[in-house]
Order: sequence, then structure tokens, then C-alpha cells
Amino acid sequence: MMDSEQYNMGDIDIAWCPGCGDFGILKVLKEALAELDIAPQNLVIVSGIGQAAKIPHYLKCNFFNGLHGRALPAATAIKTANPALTVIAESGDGDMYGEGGNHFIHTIRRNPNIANFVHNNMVYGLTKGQASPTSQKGFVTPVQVAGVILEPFNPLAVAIALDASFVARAFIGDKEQTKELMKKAIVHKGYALLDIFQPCVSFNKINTNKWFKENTYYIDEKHDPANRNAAFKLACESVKLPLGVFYINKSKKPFEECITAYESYDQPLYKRQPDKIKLQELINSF
Amino acid sequence: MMDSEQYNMGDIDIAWCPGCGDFGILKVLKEALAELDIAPQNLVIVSGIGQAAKIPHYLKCNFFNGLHGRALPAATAIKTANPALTVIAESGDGDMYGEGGNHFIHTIRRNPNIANFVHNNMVYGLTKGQASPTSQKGFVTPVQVAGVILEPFNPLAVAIALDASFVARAFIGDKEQTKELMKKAIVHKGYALLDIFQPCVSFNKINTNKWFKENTYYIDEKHDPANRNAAFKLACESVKLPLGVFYINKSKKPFEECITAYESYDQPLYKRQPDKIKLQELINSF
Amino acid sequence: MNATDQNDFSIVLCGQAGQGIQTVETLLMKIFKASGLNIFATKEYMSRVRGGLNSTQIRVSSEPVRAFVNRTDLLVALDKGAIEHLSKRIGDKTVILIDEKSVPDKADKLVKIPLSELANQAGGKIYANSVAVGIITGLFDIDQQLIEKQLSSFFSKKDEDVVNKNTIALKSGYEFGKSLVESNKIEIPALKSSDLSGDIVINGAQAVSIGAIACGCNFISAYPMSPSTGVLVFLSKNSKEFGIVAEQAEDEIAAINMAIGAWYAGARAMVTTSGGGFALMTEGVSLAGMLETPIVVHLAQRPGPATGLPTRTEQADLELALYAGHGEFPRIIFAPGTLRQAFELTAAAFNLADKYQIPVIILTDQYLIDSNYNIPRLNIEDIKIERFITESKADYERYEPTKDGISPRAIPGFGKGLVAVDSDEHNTEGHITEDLDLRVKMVDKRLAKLKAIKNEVVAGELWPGDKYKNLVVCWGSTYPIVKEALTFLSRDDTAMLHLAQVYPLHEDIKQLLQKAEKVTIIESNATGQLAKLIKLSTGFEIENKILKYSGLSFSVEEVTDALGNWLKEKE
Amino acid sequence: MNATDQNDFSIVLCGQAGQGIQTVETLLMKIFKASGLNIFATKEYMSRVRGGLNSTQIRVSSEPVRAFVNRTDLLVALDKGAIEHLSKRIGDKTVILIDEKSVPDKADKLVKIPLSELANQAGGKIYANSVAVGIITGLFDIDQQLIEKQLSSFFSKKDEDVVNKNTIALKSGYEFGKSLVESNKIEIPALKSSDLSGDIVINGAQAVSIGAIACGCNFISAYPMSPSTGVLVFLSKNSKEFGIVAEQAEDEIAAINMAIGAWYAGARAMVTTSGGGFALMTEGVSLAGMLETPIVVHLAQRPGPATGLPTRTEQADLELALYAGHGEFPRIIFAPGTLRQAFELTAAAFNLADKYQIPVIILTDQYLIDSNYNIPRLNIEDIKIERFITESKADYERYEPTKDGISPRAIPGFGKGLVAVDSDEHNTEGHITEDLDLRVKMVDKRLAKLKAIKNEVVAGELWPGDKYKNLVVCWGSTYPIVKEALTFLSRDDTAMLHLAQVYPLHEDIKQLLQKAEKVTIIESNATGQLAKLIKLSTGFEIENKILKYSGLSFSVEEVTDALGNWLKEKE
Ligand SMILES: Cc1ncc(C[n+]2csc(CCOP(=O)(O)OP(=O)(O)O)c2C)c(N)n1
Ligand SMILES: Cc1ncc(C[n+]2csc(CCOP(=O)(O)OP(=O)(O)O)c2C)c(N)n1
Ligand code: SF4
Ligand code: SF4
Ligand SMILES: [Mg+2]
Ligand SMILES: [Mg+2]
Repeated sequence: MMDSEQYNMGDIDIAWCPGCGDFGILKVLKEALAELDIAPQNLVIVSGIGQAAKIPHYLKCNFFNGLHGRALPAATAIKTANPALTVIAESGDGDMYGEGGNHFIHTIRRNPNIANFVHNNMVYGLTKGQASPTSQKGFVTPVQVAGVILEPFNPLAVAIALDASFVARAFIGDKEQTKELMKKAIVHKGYALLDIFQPCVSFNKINTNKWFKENTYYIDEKHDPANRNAAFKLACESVKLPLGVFYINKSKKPFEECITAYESYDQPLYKRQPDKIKLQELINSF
Repeated sequence: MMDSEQYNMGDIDIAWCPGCGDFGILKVLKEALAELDIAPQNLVIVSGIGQAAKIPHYLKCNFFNGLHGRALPAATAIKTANPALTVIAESGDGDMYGEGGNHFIHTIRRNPNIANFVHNNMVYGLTKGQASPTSQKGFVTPVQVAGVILEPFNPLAVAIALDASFVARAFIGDKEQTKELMKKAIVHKGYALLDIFQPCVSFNKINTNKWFKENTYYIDEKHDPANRNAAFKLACESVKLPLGVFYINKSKKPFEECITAYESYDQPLYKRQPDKIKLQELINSF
Repeated sequence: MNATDQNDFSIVLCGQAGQGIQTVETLLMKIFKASGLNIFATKEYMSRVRGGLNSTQIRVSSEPVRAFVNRTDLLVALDKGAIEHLSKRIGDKTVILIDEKSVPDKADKLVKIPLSELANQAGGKIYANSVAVGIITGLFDIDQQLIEKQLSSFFSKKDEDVVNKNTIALKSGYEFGKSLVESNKIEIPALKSSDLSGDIVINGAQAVSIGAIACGCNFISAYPMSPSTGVLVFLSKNSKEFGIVAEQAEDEIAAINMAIGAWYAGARAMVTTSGGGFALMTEGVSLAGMLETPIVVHLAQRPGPATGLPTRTEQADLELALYAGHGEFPRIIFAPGTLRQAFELTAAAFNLADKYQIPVIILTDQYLIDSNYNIPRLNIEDIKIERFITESKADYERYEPTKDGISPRAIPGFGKGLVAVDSDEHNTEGHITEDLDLRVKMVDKRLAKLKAIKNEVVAGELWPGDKYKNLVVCWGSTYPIVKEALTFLSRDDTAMLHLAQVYPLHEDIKQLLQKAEKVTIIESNATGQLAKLIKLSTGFEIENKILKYSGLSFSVEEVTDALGNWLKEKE
Repeated sequence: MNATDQNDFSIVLCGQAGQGIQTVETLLMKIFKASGLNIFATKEYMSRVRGGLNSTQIRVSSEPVRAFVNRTDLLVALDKGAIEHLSKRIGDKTVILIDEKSVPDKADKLVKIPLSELANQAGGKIYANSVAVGIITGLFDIDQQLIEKQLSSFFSKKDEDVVNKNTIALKSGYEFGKSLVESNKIEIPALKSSDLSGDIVINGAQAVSIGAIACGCNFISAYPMSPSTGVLVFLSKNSKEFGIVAEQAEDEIAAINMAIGAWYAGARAMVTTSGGGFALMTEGVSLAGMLETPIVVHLAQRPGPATGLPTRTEQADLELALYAGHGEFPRIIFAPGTLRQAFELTAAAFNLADKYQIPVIILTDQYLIDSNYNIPRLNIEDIKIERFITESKADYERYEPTKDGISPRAIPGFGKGLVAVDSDEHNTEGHITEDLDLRVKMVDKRLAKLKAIKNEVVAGELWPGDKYKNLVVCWGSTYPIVKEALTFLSRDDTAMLHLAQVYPLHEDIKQLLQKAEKVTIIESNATGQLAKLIKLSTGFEIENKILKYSGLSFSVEEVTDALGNWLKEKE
């Protein structure tokens, strides 16, 4: 086990609001990585744009802080180009489920071996408090002046509907459990969704730390994560929101292991050179 | 009941392949519209790009044949701008679930009162036979040379996961039932998904008419469409694919009825003029 | 401390995000303006919700003021870091007010104020803003009753206790402010007040929004993105009152396709976005071009590429706006320079989009959007809503050939005909075609509209007049900055040519340029995008360029200096 | 019937989509080339899978041929509608072969052929294609053994029965074809054959694909879109053999973000798309600009706006390619004119993207993509893969300042350092910044690269040489068409200037233009986009423009006529 200190950036200015749940996620992430012995050099965090998406700036790692909503395609490609890297795609709920919604559903189908951490504060933080796809009905914002009227996006139910290989939810109010879930998601072979409830102290005065505490509970140990229908039922619960691992499909092979590009070659792409002899033969055949 | 003839375009050149399931859908659509007494002038068909998306060119109606993948936002806006219109968003599986995937999930959340007909031939027809999101594993194409490796997109399960207000599937091999399902989808108040199995005789030699016949069955009448978990279970079935109405959520109000723009005004937008007095007051208040 | 003898005074408030500078700014603007003083306020802020350092400049003046100046007469430092943050804008004469509790180590010439103490006395830290408002209004000796009126209307929706505590805080600040002047610690210029009750104070986002509503905008679909979100917020807020459909879309692609769909069905729709969002709308812009469906785009610029500096300003998306969309079709691009222009041109955008059935883009930027000043009340009677919808006959054809390329536009459900629009090349009925002769006709039809469009281009504005040897070209938000710089230089041989419509360019521009002996251009970008467009449209090459792309707007002084140097060259 | 005395012969096959013209085309190309005749083939087709009318032109010649001609020497009408469809390309001398069963009502000068009869005799309708191949090869009296060899290798993957039936069909057609010549119903020019065994026959899509693989492309992510899909198909097909990741993305936005991610991790990645798809990639292009991550884009143009004519050709996305992306950053744009250039410049794109860490766009069009001709075997030894990846040290900084703006590029997992890239404005380490002085430095750094880029611009090609009074400018796919037109006009005072790199333009171009007394430009678009770019870059205005935008390529005759008229003007 490494020391989580090695991820520390020293005395930096963190742009999050005091009291934000993002701090907890950052701390837990470092610990999870340390406990899994993942060296910063072998880690790539891919993020989009938003408050959550700033996270790679606050720990030592390789990172790709790309466009709003577009972390998953970049993360998939990075993992595919070099499967030896540990790749985490991490952003906010608006980023992953709003702007990035199409990549969310198709990355689940593609099933690359990456972990997808979504800071779900049920609001757009960075742009100052508009509704996010997960905002609850009635949530009033400067844009949703009469309250949100859209059905909240249910990432877990959708992931289960798409037969995702790993589907879980955490609440950063419980750091220990969040860390354990992060670790499970990272070591899971295949796409692993971890939706993390994260209070936004500046713009979400409804879904506060207290609210999350009161409105969540841990899934019973008896729940069999291989049971898709049971997982779906849990995911649809809305009175109290379950936390923990909802669903695991162990039968799936990750994308990188299925594609033909790795059938006859196993080096990462950066080490490859085209086979000149074969290529000349191919040319000559025309 | 009107005569379905009134939708006929006369002697036109239809760009579909002889034997294509799209012909059946066109025929049935005209009949369904006639039986529902919907005048061409009050109907808007919104489509994207693809073989299926050419459908509005082949019947008399108002239409908006927009961009590949973008039928749903346009359809939502059209319905919202003028709720008196009957609006159908109709396109292929690639269009609706691939390029248009993000709109698919968020339109379900938004729940405008439109019907969404998806010609699901499990392939990209117009661009000559690449895999579509619904192509089954192992399906070989010029691009998926070693066969599809991605999990097929399950539109019904996803729609149910998003608590869509109406979710159904038809197979055009059975015209009567397809017509009935179309009618139900159109009269349903709110977003109504009808995924229609449609054989593509040119590019899908696996999921043929015969295959669909052998691999589908009608949902038992005892199934309660209000039961979301049961609906989900049905949607996940993959040995034989169920047809019929999977899920109806009657408690939902359509988008146009929830927005504030129609609270104090009820004319369609094209008849509105800004309230000059109020506006001048607003200006003066700054 | 020395008094300033100018007739305007620049106050800068600087503190962390989340400290409520916004409140101070709004209150001060209201109070100053109510007391008959002209005001201008603009801000620069970081892309974060709390912490960091943001600042707002408020100019108070006897005369109308509309531009950002580098000069700071009074800095109210709500945070230690303010002094370093604003070091380039602090001069010898700057008076710095700072809380006695947070004086930085090395700092001279500071005036300590009991900000936190007075706030705590009033009830807690959060009242510091009202103390600050009190101090500043005390310095100016503003009528107390007037202040109280503004304060209570500002807090009208809060409960009594809040209003009382703020009043106490403000009063104690006010007394302290007065004492600073009385003890000669600060000298405040005697500003002449005048009757400004016919004026309103708005910012760029409001000007655009009001222009839209006034001209019948009744549909907005957008995805939040700084600095364009204000327009979505404004229309959402007024959605019920004015019957506007205001929808936050799942992404910018949905937003523009919704807006195009809405126009098709008879709405007057717009989208509001910034560079990255507009980039995603590129295909949609092309769709509008092909369908010949109107669309109004408000594009509030910020520095790129990619995410760039989300809350800063730049004028570097002109070329993107010009060429966005595959294929060839006409468009119109406005770049308002003043709040009044923002109002008028946004309104005009709706009429022109409707008339020519094309995309009309309003290019603003963060500086314009976030700048406030007082202007005479906008009168909505100045705006004429022109609609170009026809009731369809049974044999209606959406793309009926006409001389000027404009086919009468019907909408579904209004008339006996059918309205068919198609993103493929199509025949006159809107049906897909592969007839290549027809293709040529349709391209010509679409492009033909440019001819009529060119007949009603907004002319460039020459200021102070049309006698000049030296010409300073600018566009968009720099208008008031350049104007003030020229006023300052007061040379009767030099004029400004401001372009509020950047595409198509007015045909007189070439002549106006050629008339000058010397021409320079001022742009907030690194490559001189308008200069390129002018070269392309007129053949005239402007070699001297004054460019800035730090993310901060030009200041009057910067432009004054740059123009001063340029005027000296080869003289 | 009259014989042609030219040394090349233009055959056009026309029938419905789905009738298998593609097979006839491929087989004929193989057979003619094997028999020592030069060939050129291009097609025009409708955006549908079955029905409609598509046609393929095959030119057979003693000399290399590379361009589309309007002249049709022999039309093989596989469908009644063919004659009307091709009416503009049927001349007095055109011989039309048509199945005796489908002779249209009003048609003269037809030669009836027993197409369906012979096909049915061989086993059914589907053998009509082989009968057609037989007839045409019979006309040319091609060696039968050679034909059989090609036939069996073509059908090598089919079962014996299929091969046999096709052979029978072909043979019966062959006999019939021979009899047509023998009975003087058709006269075929005596074409000289030569040894072409060192040649290959490829099309544009293949040339681009081979260039990419040869230069180390090992990642392609794309969304299908005509006419760009061929490149995705080619790389997918060869994915296993060459270890290439080839992934069909859910949309174009995913495609470009994948490709950028792949480059970041050390791959050599490309996307292939057409106008509408590229429009969606606009934000991604800007991302590459900001991250300074290389990206190679193959953009195969088709007529717009919006969906336009999906299977047709145009050159109207140059401006989009030039300005796509918000903010300001450098890029390179190639527009190959020949198959060899398509190969070489695609390869070069990878090296240059890698070297300068910028987007490199290869602009082709449907005409180039779907055109085939024989060229000397491409030699992959001509391509040098240049990689610019450094192994990182522990203190590695991704955006280390350098003189030329190019920071050494490391990749994650290779070296001791960390590789951080950021779409926000960033410091040298790749961390987000709001330091506005740094912002200016970073903009300058990114734009500085343009200087070095300008030092290795592909020069325009002057043909036949550099002595001219009249200059004809063109770019991209029209190269061979213009060349053949000039050959035909054979004026020693007139030259072609072809630009295969359209951005940045080579600095000599201005001089080359000024040297001419008269200049015209040939473009497949409606507004003269290259002419505009030339004006912008050089100040030189090309007033005479020869433009076509019907969706069909220029033909040699059209260009010959247009140039002929132009040359006559003011002479
Ligand atoms: C294409 C594009 N559209 C919009 C934005 C503006 N934007 C930045 S972050 C954000 C939403 C942030 O919300 P979320 O992803 O939930 O993250 P949070 O700030 O709540 O952590 C938006 C809309 C952008 N940067 N790019
Ligand atoms: C932005 C964009 N990308 C790609 C295309 C090309 N394209 C046209 S139709 C189509 C797929 C059609 O498949 P589907 O929607 O399943 O319809 P089908 O033809 O099978 O009925 C594609 C990829 C396009 N027109 N626009
Ligand atoms: S705005 Fe909300 S999510 Fe963002 S840092 Fe502040 S508290 Fe956290
Ligand atoms: S390609 Fe397939 S889906 Fe398209 S018309 Fe032909 S059979 Fe139908
Ligand atoms: Mg959020
Ligand atoms: Mg399909």
C-alpha cells in the first residue's frame, strides 16, 4: 500500500467552496488509489468541465481535462491506446448525464475497463445553480423558476437497463464506504459506474448533507448484485435512495480485450509500427 | 374515420428497396392516421436522416426532415410552439438511438405529447450496412468485420428506466397489431415510444422477416403496463423478444401542460404578441 | 490625501467570489443613479463560485460614462489579496480602503476602515456589504432618505429583521464614510448631479433580452454557458409574464434544433450560447441555411480555444460565426457596441431572420454582457415587430421560386396547405431531389437573398464626424472605450469607425477607409479577425492593429496610449 | 456506326442502385489493366440503396487517364431510364447498348443486346453483370484466358457453381460483343497496350487509407457518413492485420474526442467524416488546438448545406475547415489532387500533426474518393514515420516554453513524469490558470508555431511549366481535369497552378499570380472559397472564376470550354 500523501499537490489553491462535498471525494480518491497501489504515473484521470471536473488539478496524476461532457470517449480511447494505464473518467452530473448523455449510454455498451465517478450534486455548480439532469422535481433555480418539471435522470436504472458491468452509488458523507466503492469500481474489469452523492453547499439548499443522510440507506447484504431485476427495482426506489453496489455482470469482457487490434499485437499503440512487408503486399494486391 | 387515401402522394418514386419493411410501416401509418381522423394539415412528421427518415416524403403531411439524429428536439419544439398539432418523430434506430441518443433520453424525461416511431432494422441502411446501436452481437458488417462486440442498445429497458410515459414494440410483419400500437402511441398523452422491428432486406441478412417472426411473441394480456418492474423484466428478455405495450405511466402530465408559458396564455406561439404595457413597465423598473 | 479634479470617480470593489460584491455593486448603482449621478459598472471575475479574487469597477460621474478605465480612484479591498490582484490598476493617487483587521504586511497609503467591526455590530459578517455601501455613500454625502428607500426596495422580499440589520450596518458605515471626508482623509470630487429619473440602468444581458422580448421572441432554448446564461435566465424569469417558452436543453445541439423547430411552427425563437456551445451548433446553423428557417443566435464571446477562460472577455469568434456550417448560405452578423445597440439589434435580428429566413447572429462578449450603465429608458414603441408568415393555400409550396430568393413562409396548422422542409436538397415542394439542375437553382435561390440583405446593412458609425485624416476602426463592445479615448485625445483629425454589423459589411466602408490617410483597428483578439474580413470584403488592408487578448477588456487608458503612439508615428 | 479515332475510349454503365454496376466496374478495371490498358473510373450515384439511376464512367486508354469526361463513347444502359438520365452526356457518336427487352419508346441509334436472355441462359438475372462484362471485353477483343483469371480471382470466395455460371455468362457476352465488332455495328479504336504490371488501381478512399497506415495510423474512430466511410471501412478491414484500433463511434463528437484521447496516450489517430459530421467536431478541433494534441481529420466533401446531396461532390467546406473551432490556434489543410498526393499528404498529415501538435485536415471530396485509376505501385519506403514523443523526466511540464512554441510532448505511462493537458487556459504544467499575463504568453506560444509551419508548406504545382501569360488556379480533386483540359487546349502561354496545401498558403503564390497577365480559378463551389482565401493571404484578387456546384464534378470538356472562352476574352 502506498502513502496517499504521494498524490498531494502541496500548497495549492483549490477552487471549490468551503464545505463542498468535492473535498471529501478528493481525499477519499487519494486514499483509494494509495490502497490500490496505483502509481500517479500509471493513472490517467479524464474529466470534463464543471466544479467536479477540476478534480485532477488537485492530485498528482496524469490527466486529460477535456471538454464539457466528453470525458468518456477520451477515457475509452486512452485505455484502448494503452491498456496498462488505470483510467478514471470523473466529472459532474451535468457533464456526464447532460451534455455527455450519449457517451454515457454508449460507453456502457462499449464496456472499456475504466471507472466512471460522477459527482452527483443534483445541480450545475460551476455555472451557478441551474438544474442538472438529476435535479429533483420542483427544484427552483434561476432558470427553472417554477421548479424543475422534468423527470430526474436515473443513472443507475439506465446503466442497469444497458446491462452495465458494474453499477454502484455512494454518498460522500460516508467516506469509508465511498472509498470501498471506489476501490471496487477501479478493480472491476470493465466499465464501472459509481454515482457519488455530493452536497453542493452553494447552490443546492435542498439536497444537503443532512438530506442525503436522511434519504439514503445501504443496500442489504442479501442483495445479489448479479440479479438484474432486483438491481433495477432498487435503482427505481425513490422514497429512500439505496447506496452500495447495485449490479455486477461478471460475464462481460472489457472492450480492449475484444477488439481485433489486440489480437495479434499486444504492445500499446505508441510502441507500434506498421508491418511494412504486409503493407507493401497489400498495396501490390490492388 | 377518414380515408387513408388522402395521405397518398400519387405516383412517386420511393427510394426504398423492394421488399423493405418500411413500405409496410408507411401503409400502416396512413391507416392509423386515417382511423384517428388526423388531417394532413394538422399533422407534422419530424424525421432525421436515413432510409426510415425518408418516410414523410411518401405521405401527404406537414413535415420537418431535419438532421441525422435530431428529430426529437425539433419535434418537442414544434409541439410546444403549437400544441394543437399532432407531432410524430420518426426515424431509424441509428438516428434515434445512435447519433440522437442524448435527445432520446432527455426527451423521455421532458415528456412532450409526441409519438416516437423508430424503424428498428438493427442496421444502418442508408449508409450501407454498418452496425447500428441495436445490432446484435456478432453481426458482421464492412466496419464490424469481426462482428459486433458492443452490447445492443435496449431502447425499451432504457425508456422504462427513465420512467417513460408509454413504451411499446411492434413488428411490421404484423400490420394489424402495428397499426393498433401506432394508434395507441399517438393518442397517448405524453411521450410515446414505439420501437418497430423492420426487416432490412438489403443489409441485414440475419434479422430477417422470418427471424423476427420466429424470435418475437406478444406480451400476455395479463401483463399490467402500470407495473414498471414487470415491464423492465419483459424488456430485458432476449431469447424471444416481446411485442406489445410494455409500460404506461398514466400519472404524467405532458411537457406543454407543465410549462409556465402556457399558464396565462393559451394561443400557440405564432399568434402571440408581447404585452407591450407589461414590457414597458419591466423596462422602467430597471 | 489628494482630491481628484476630474468629474468622474472610479471605485473598485475587490474581494472573493461569494463575498457578495454583486450586492454592493447593485445597491451602489441604484443609489448613485437615484441621486442623479451617472454610473458605469463592469466586473472581472474568476471561474469559481467561492474564493479567488473578483472585482467590480463602478464609475460615478457628472456626465454619462460607459467605459472601463484603468484608473482606480478608490479601491475598497474586501480581501487582503485585492491589492496585489489589482496592482496594475492602483496608481499614486489611488485611495485604498481596507478592513483594519486584514491589512497586508507590506502596504502603504491605506485607509483602514472598521468593516468587520461595524458588520459584527450590526449582526454579523454578512452585513459587511451594507457597511461598505454605507461607507461609499457616506463619502459622497448622498441623501440618507434616498439611500434608505433604495435599500428597502432592494431587500423588499426579505424579512424585516434582515432589512433592519442592513439599515443599521449601512448607517454606521455611512457615518464612518462621512467622517473620512470630514477628517480630510479622503477627498471626493464634487460631482454635479442631474435628473436621471428618465434613465434606467441595465447590463448587456438585459439589453439583449429586452430587445428579444420586445421583438416578439417567445421561445428560447439554451444550455447554460458563461457568459451567455444571463439571457436564458432573464427570459426564464419572465416566461410566465410574457408567455415565453424557456427551456434548458440537454445540450447545445438540442437547443438549436429546438429553436429551428420552433420557428418552423411559427414561434420566434433564439438560442444563447458561447464559443464552445456555438461550435456544437455548427451543424444546426447549416440546417437553418438549408431549410431556410429563421434562427437567432446570441453568441457571447469569451476567450478560447476550448474551455479557455470561461468568465473573461474576447472577440475571437467572429470567424467562427462567419463560417460556421458546412455548405454555402447567407447570414447576418451583428456586433452591438452599446446597450442601446444590443437592444435594437437583437430586436432587428428577429425581423431580419424572419424576413430573409436565415441565421442572424448577435455577437456580444463578456465585457458587454456584464457592463451596466444608465441610459434613457428604452421605449418599446421604437421596435416594430415585422412578421413574414403567410397563411397557406391548398397548393402551397414552401420553396416557391421568387425573384429575390425569398419564398413566402407558411407554418403548419395555419392555412390549407402543407409545409414541408427538408435538410436534403429539395424541390419547390420541399421534397428530396437528386435533380442536379434543380440543385443549382436552389443554391442560387438561397444565395440570391444576399443581394437584398446588402441593401439594408447597418452603416458603420463615424464619430465624432466624417472629417478625418486618421481613422480608428473597431467593432462590438469596444465602442465606448474607443470613443472615450478619442475624447481624451481630442484630435480633430481623428475619427472612430464603429461597425455594429460585421457581416455583410456596408458597402461604404471601403470608401471610408480609403478616405483616411492612416487607419488602425482595435480588436480584442490575437489575429485581427475583423481586419481580415475587411480585407476580404473591400481589398483594403489595415496594417496597424491594436490587439489585446489577455481576457480583460481594453481600458480607456490603454486605447488612449496606443492611439497616441500610433498617431505620433510618422507624423 | 462510326469509329472514334482518339486513343482513349469512354464507357459508361448506367443502371439502378443494387443492380451491381459496382461489380462490372471492378471487374472491367481489373481486366483492362491486366491487359495493359490504362483505366480511369468514376461514378455518380444517388443516395439510395436500390433503384434510381447510378452511372459509372470507365475510360480505357493507351495513355494514363485520370479525369472525368463528358463524352460517352459507349453507353451500356442497364435500365431504360439511363438514356434520359445521361442525356447531357450522350452525343452524336455515342453508341448505346441496351437490352432488347427494355428499349424505351422514343430512342434511336440503339444497339440492342440480349442481356437478359444471355443472363437467363447462364442461370438467372443476376448474371447480367457478367454478360455485360463479357460484351465489353468482347468488343475490345481482350485475351480470354486473362479474363478468366481475373474472373476467378474476383469470385474466389464464392462457391464453384457461382464461378461457373458467371464464366458462362461472361463467355456468351464476350461472343456477342465480338460479333458486334465483326458485324461493324460498333467500331472500337485500336488502343495500344503496354506493360502495366507495375501499376496498381486504387481509388481515393484507398489512397488516403494506405497513406494513413503507412505513416503509422493505428487508431481510427468515426461515424459513418458518405462519402467518407470508405476510409473507416478500409482501416476496419485491416484492423487485425495491422493492429489498428478501428471503432465506430456513437456520433462524430465521440469520434473526435476519442481520437484526441488516443493521441494523448500515444496513438496515431484519425477521424474520417463529411461536412455535417465535421460541423459536429468543431468544438473538438478547438480542443486539439488548446491541448496542443495532434489530430488528423479526413474530411470528404459533399454538397451542403445540411444533408444536401449525400452522395455527390463539391468543394464547399474549405472555409469551414479553415475556421472551425472557437478561439485562435494554428492548423494545416491539405487538398490532394491525385491519388498519389492523397497517399503522400495523408501520410504527411500524421508527421506534421505530431510535430506541431495541431489539427491537420485532409480535404477530399466524393469525386476523388470514388475515382479509380492505375498508378505506379505506391512504395511505402517513400514514407518516413516521424514521431515526436519524448520520454518524460520526473519534472516534466507539458507546456514548457520554447522558442518555436513547440513543447516536447510526452505521453502518460512512458517516463517518470506526469502528463497533464487542459482545455482551460493553463500554466506550463497543464494546470488551470487565471493568470492573465500567462494567458497572453500561451496564446503567443500556440500561434508561434505557425511560423515554423510556414517553412514547410507544400508548394503549388505549376504545369506544364513556369512560363505563362495565363494562369489557371485550382485545388484538390480538379487537378487531373484541369490538366487534361489544358493538354487539350495545348497553349504554351497558359499554365495550371494547383494547390495541394490550401492552408497555410505557400508564400510564393502571390508572386506566381502576379507574374500572370490573366488569372482564373476553378472551384466546385458557388462562392469561390479558395479565391477568397488567396485574396486574404496575398491581397491578390482573382476576378474570373469558373464555378460549378451541381453536385457533379467538372468534366474535362466543361473546363476546356470554360478556359477556351476565358482565353478568348480580351485577346
Ligand atoms: C459545450 C459547453 N457547454 C456548456 C459549458 C458550460 N458549463 C461548464 S460546467 C457546466 C455544468 C457543470 O455542472 P456539473 O457537470 O454538474 O458539475 P458541477 O459544477 O456541478 O460539479 C456547464 C454547463 C461548457 N463549458 N461547455
Ligand atoms: C451528422 C451526420 N452523420 C452521419 C450521417 C450519415 N448517415 C445518414 S443516415 C445514417 C444512418 C442510418 O441508419 P438508421 O438511422 O438506422 O436508418 P436506416 O437507414 O437504417 O433506416 C447515417 C450514419 C449524416 N447524415 N449526418
Ligand atoms: S458550487 Fe457547489 S459543487 Fe461547486 S464547489 Fe461550490 S459547493 Fe461544491
Ligand atoms: S436498405 Fe434496408 S432499410 Fe433501407 S430501404 Fe433497403 S431494405 Fe429498407
Ligand atoms: Mg453537478
Ligand atoms: Mg436502421
